[in-house]
Amino acid sequence: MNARIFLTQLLGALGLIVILGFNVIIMDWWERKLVGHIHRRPGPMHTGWHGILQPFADMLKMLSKEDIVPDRADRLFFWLGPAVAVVPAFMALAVLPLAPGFALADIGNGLFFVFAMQTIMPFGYTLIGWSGHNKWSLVGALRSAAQLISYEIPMLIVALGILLAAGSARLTDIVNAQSTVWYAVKQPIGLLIFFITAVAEMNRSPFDMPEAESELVAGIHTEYAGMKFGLVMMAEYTAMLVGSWMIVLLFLGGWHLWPLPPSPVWLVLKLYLVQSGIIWLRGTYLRLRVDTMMEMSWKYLIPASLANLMLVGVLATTFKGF
Amino acid sequence: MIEDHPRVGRLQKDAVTESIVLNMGPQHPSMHGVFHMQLELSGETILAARPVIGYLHRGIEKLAEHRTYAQCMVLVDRLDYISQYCNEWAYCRAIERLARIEVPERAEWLRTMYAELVRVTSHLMWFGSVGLDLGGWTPVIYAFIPRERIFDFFEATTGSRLMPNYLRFGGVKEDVDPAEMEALHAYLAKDLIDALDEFDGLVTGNEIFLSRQRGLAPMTVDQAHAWGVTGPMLRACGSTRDLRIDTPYGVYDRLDWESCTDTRGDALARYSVRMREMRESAKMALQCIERMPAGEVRTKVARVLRPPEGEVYVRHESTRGELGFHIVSDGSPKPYRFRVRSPAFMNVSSLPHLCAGAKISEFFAIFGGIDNVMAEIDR
Amino acid sequence: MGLIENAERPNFILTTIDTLLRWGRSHSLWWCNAGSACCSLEFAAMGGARYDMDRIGSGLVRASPRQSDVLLIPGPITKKMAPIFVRVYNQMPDPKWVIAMGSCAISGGAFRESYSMTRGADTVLPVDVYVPGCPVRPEALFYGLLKLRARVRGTSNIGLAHREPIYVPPDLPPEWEAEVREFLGEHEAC
Amino acid sequence: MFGQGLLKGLSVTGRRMLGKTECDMYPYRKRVLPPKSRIFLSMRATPDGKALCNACLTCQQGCPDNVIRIEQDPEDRKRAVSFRVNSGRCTFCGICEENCPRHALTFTQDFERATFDKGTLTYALIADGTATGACVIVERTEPEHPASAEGGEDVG
Repeated sequence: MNARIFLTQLLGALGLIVILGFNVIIMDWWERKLVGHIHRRPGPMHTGWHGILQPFADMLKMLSKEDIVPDRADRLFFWLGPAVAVVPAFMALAVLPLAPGFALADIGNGLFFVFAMQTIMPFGYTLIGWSGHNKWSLVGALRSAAQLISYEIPMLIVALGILLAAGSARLTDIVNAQSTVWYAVKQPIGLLIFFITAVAEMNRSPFDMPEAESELVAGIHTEYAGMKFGLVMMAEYTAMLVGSWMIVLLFLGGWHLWPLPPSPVWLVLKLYLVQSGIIWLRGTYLRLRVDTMMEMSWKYLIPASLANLMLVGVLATTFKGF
Repeated sequence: MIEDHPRVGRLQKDAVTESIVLNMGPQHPSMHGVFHMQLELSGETILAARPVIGYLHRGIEKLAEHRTYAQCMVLVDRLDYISQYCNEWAYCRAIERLARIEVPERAEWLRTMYAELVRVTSHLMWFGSVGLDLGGWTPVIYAFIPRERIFDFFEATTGSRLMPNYLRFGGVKEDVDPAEMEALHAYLAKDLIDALDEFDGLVTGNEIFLSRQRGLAPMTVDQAHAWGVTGPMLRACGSTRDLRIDTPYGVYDRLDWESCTDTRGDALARYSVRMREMRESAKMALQCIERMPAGEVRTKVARVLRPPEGEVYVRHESTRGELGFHIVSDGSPKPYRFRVRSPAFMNVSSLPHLCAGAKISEFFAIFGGIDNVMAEIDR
Repeated sequence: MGLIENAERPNFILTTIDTLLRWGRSHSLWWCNAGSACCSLEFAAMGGARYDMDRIGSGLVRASPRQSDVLLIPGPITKKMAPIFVRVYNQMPDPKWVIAMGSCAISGGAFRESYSMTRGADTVLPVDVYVPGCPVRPEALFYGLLKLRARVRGTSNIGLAHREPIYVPPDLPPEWEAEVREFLGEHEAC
Repeated sequence: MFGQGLLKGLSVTGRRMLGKTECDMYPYRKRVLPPKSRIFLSMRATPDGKALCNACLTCQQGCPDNVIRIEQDPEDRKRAVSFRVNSGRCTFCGICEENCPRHALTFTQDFERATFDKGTLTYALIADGTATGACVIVERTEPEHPASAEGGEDVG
């Protein structure tokens, strides 16, 4: 391997880490601010300008907290759990393009690579929940595994519809195919299903079963303290970033905003709009019951996504350029 | 029995699994205080539930025997700290019946008004905690906005937000400033109703909420009577029992209102009964403000009250159900025996039966519908 | 090496980090609500729209004691509940603080003479801030929180010692021991 | 139609998200509490700094929680040498204020009393026979309520 390519890749990876940390900090603040305004209260206010320094204070505090590992916990997996949850999300970021061709690795199978990485994340959540030797987190871990597995199926089937229409699994090609009309317009059912399943994949309310605060004390991360808890939070925000990024790329036209010229600014804007929408859902809805949620996936979303796939297939073969 | 429950029975026949015991509480975010529930789980299905109480047992009934009747009012406030005026009123009625004290007309109207206002705040608190139990953060914050407004009225007129110590034997402590009443009237007539409509929009019509509550933990009238369940929970099963009608007190017989009942008996019925009761209570408080006669608010009673020898039991429709005070007097300034029939205690006793066979997440929907206050259960 | 060896004599780097950490901690005090009685309602009101403790970064009431910094005792500690509060306190990671809210938590308050009550939270836990009131107004608790922030900002991290709870288990009759152990053992597994 | 309630909920929170907040901004702006609110026990004093209390012990005897400790002057029983209040035990029920025949006791609206030291929660309203800083000076010399004239004691 050429040294120059190696150096670029290394710098890119470091840049991704910076983006990741920046995103976590921004989203932490933005979520508290937005949920606060939904609640008719100002949210963080007095730590810096409108509380903008709040995430830094939280981070500093978490760094300096005592690091507790429960007595009977599996020490190795207790450490490994957050890492297994963070790293795949981070790796998925490597193939997500920010601008045409501007990705760390713009690989031909980008779509599947992202889904493959997302499939590993529930494993991390399960490890987090199981290793703490706590009944609450065990229940949370089992919920997490069941939920993520059953919601991946409709998600992938909907993504197949996109693949069918775009004719390529390269994410840049998929975005470029939407330069005039977004797939959100062409496949609205697909967008709806993909949005629901993406929210479920991120463990966000109303699908936050694994860390159902009122039911399972703190769910999978009941035993996590200090910076390890910070890592779990980071994994959740990164999962949210990856999920919203996929929604934007697959359905909302990525960097295209017709009739304006394509620009990464639109992508970032859409990204944070989608994330704000997810926070809005959190501020509005109650949690679904765990068995209702499973039923929803197996009884409604999977048949609907298959129907969507058939519809897209018929349309794509009938009309050229669908 | 639990073994006869269709869902549990099938589960046990089909698979041989080891059940786990999950200790829920006493320190748990949605236990409404320090309540301990031992759940025996198979997967997420509850096979058996054993409530453990007594973590907040402060010995109020014993402490009251060492205090004068007037001093007991402080303890009565803290008995059920969400419906203070109802408690105080029930206690005052008991002592007034024991010592044969007449209550002036205006005081009765004031008492009724305060009791209905506190019913609104209590149900608002319940609404918020139901939202919290079901995983929403917004309902509780929204519920506190009208609650704060009514607390402002409480504070301006009685001197305290939560623990008023306002009712006295033979009346109330002092008259209410008409300007305050005017402002409250304006609030109750419009803003409170708007807020309740908003809650309906946020939660009541929400399909997620309905899917969690409809048909959950049904209870028949016979079962409710057998378990001693009273109040909104009983009225949700189709019974029309409401002590405000059955054994009239205050000025309820002169107000234009109706008792809220439902026939379905499930968690959703309990929810809708309480939501409608809030509107009825606001209506009653409005009528009280409009039609309240002028006059004295307090009859002269000896500072150290010595009721004649005897005993009394008074039933009262508290926000949670039938609140009873059984007081035995031996003629001294202190009660000889002070016993409370607490509605929440009886309502919680139905919990093991209601949640056998339910899921963990259903448990919280059932538990929220009971609207318990641990301070009243443990006393 | 040098940093740690000279920890007795704070140097520039150490004091800068220390100031930074103190700032971070004081602006991010997360609660563990050992909610028992009336005062926890006023605590909930403080989280509500009118007072909004999230403004100063304390808006998160963590359900798990592992992730919280301040243990709030908003009500009476009965003898039955005392060991459980100690347990919750021990589960919290250092550094941690305790706020006793209301008369019951300060001294037993109205139930001081009762047979089933401890005489205040400070017989069980090392309390930092006492907030008087019965129940405490949300603003008064807010003031108590500001006081605690001042203390956290003033407490150096260098050589911060772990504070043990003061609780001494009562002398139980020997015939109760098996029962108590079984009871506590069940909690242990939880 | 399924989903109607979900959209309704979103519209409620969306409206609130864009609307005004309800916050009091406590440490920066303080709400004026109503004069009746019972926050901390205090004592009325005449403009020249003498307390109205005549050490009749009504408040001490009536208090449910033994909050008030009065020490009478052994020579002059109508004069209190010290009047201490333990606000760490007080339940703020207002019985003392209500019972006081001379209306000497009152409640202030100063709630910022949180402390690091439990001992400082006990404060004196009268020390060495003179009113201390916790007292509220009354300008009026006549009794506030006409009912207090029943006692037949000269106030002022």
